[in-house]
Amino acid sequence: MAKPDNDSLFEAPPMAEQERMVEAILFATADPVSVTELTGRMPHGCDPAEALVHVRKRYAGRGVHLIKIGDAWAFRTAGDLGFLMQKETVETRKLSRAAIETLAIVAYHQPVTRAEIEEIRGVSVSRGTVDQLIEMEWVRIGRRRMTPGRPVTFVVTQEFLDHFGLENARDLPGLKELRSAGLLENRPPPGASQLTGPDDTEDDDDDDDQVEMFEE
Amino acid sequence: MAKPDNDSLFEAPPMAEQERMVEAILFATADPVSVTELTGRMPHGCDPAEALVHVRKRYAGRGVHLIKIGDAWAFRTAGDLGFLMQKETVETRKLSRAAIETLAIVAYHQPVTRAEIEEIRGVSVSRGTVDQLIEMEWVRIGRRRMTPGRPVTFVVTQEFLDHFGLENARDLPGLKELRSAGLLENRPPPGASQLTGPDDTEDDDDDDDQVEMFEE
Amino acid sequence: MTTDQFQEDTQRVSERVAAEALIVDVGAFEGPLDLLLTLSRTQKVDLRQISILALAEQYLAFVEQAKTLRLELAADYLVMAAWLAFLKSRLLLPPDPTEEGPSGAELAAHLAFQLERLEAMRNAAAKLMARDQLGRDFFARGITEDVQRVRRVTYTATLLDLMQGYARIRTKDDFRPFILDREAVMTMEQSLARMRHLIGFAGDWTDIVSYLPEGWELDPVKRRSATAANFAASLELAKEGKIEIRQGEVFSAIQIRKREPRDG
Repeated sequence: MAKPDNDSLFEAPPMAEQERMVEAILFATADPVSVTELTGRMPHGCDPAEALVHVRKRYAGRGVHLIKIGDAWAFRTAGDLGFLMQKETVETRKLSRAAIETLAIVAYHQPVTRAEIEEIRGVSVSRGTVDQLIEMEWVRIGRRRMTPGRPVTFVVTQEFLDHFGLENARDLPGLKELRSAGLLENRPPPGASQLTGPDDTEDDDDDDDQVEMFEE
Repeated sequence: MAKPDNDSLFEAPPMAEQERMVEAILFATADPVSVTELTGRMPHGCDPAEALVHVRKRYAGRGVHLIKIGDAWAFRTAGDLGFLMQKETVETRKLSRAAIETLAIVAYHQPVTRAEIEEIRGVSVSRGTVDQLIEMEWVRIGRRRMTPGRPVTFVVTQEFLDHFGLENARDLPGLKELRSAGLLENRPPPGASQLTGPDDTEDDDDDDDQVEMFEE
Repeated sequence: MTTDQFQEDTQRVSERVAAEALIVDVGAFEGPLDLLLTLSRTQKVDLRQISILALAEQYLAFVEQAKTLRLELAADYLVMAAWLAFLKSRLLLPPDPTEEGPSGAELAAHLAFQLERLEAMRNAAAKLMARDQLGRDFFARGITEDVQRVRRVTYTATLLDLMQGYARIRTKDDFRPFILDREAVMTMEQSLARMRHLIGFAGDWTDIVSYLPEGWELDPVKRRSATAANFAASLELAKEGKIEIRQGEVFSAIQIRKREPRDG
């Protein structure tokens, strides 16, 4: 975005040229590139956000698409052409049922605490499960919940969005329906909570340990 | 196009579709891909050689080009955009003591020759120090001094004045003001006696001469 | 054996097999809620219409059966059994107005909500995993180029740094422990300034020795310095085209004279 106070000696390159630059930068990397980084790498006065719009249009329907992931952009092959790429297919680590379920809960309920995940699944979450998701860079630690014990929360990452071809977490399949059905609510059990009662203090300790582990 | 001896049950996909396939394969593979390999990967009856011609045309003049390497094909960043493949990180550092002193002398005594700077500082000025100040655009070369050898002089620049918020170099506080502002250290810096060795032969009279010389 | 009896038997057998399969597989359940969700499927109704009472009975029967088979159940399954037994009594007995806490219906509704939510998450997880996935269905760039990291250093200084730097130099002068006397030294600049001034007065060839400042010719040290300075200054003036220099023979006197401007 050419700022009005930009007293650069040079005019920003024409938009067609900026499109070429965006193409080149995004073609050169496998990782999504944020608009901020594009701005930083392109000559002064460029407007990558606008160039991206043009490039996206240009690649619509092609074998390679421009897709948005969070606030970053990347070229990805069209989903219908995956059959051509047997050779490139990377075998992702087989996730356990517990891990898949935990991942879904983090994605749909984020930010979510360990205690909340356990409440939804009705079973204690083994440390390994969350660790595995964090190691895969699909889940990361979010802000602490401002409730007693200040437990850490978990959120999904940009890598998660990238992996599942989601522009942002609001695009999760069926999210709206789940929300309107009240199924994403964290409804406390009526009266005393027999299910989560005695575990509560343990959870807090657990969470603290974990944060220390990550914040080293 | 579908070869006549092709007895496939299916028609080859339309050329536009074949282009998409070539695009996707060349985008996703880690190495350049030969026509033979493309033929092997694409559905029966496809003509990758023709698709490549179309794709090459499509990308002509874009930010990425389709290029031939040996008998294989690959997308590559357009040569003129190579400069985008660097990420600049800016680090701010404090100017070295030698550079600050040299700069101060230029500011207070401009126009000043290298020999004069050395005389005032009492140590020889490394070429790098002055070069650094010139590169920073705080110091520039002024007129040649009309003395034997016609040495170049150094003066401060408008950028220098802007950086330090000065209207002109005469606004710099004088020695008396510096002293009354407590900016004059009362003790010589350690090692100063070594620095003021046999080279340091000028006295106050000399300095006065020099000033007269500059103010002509 | 009648056909009816036979059918009854096979039914019992299949039921028993199913129940045992459930028990043998107990390790595969992700806790009591998961088991409840599996049991609830046998009711073959929407989770919203499920009979929690029937479900509680199913669960308790399952736990009983596990006990007869001497299978050890994890503690949380037993905790759930105890809770469901309590829930069952609440649901069956008329509510006691003196009793505090949530009613049986409220507890049952919450359990139903939990089951529905867990199932919803299961379905969501399945939908998520069914999406096109990077590296499986769609692909990132295969040939990546290294982005060169260029570190640019900008230097900065404040006016205070500048003034302190200057002050440091000048203070150093003030405290200089020893000042060499330069009385006996004449610099070329000094000589040049003098000669530039004097040259105009000399009409004809003059020995450069005559340009020595007054008194300098007496002191050998001063004379040597001044002569050298004068000579260098003469060469400089000759280079500028202001004077001409000549020397008759080796070691003879060097003479200079003002050069007349040609076009003057």
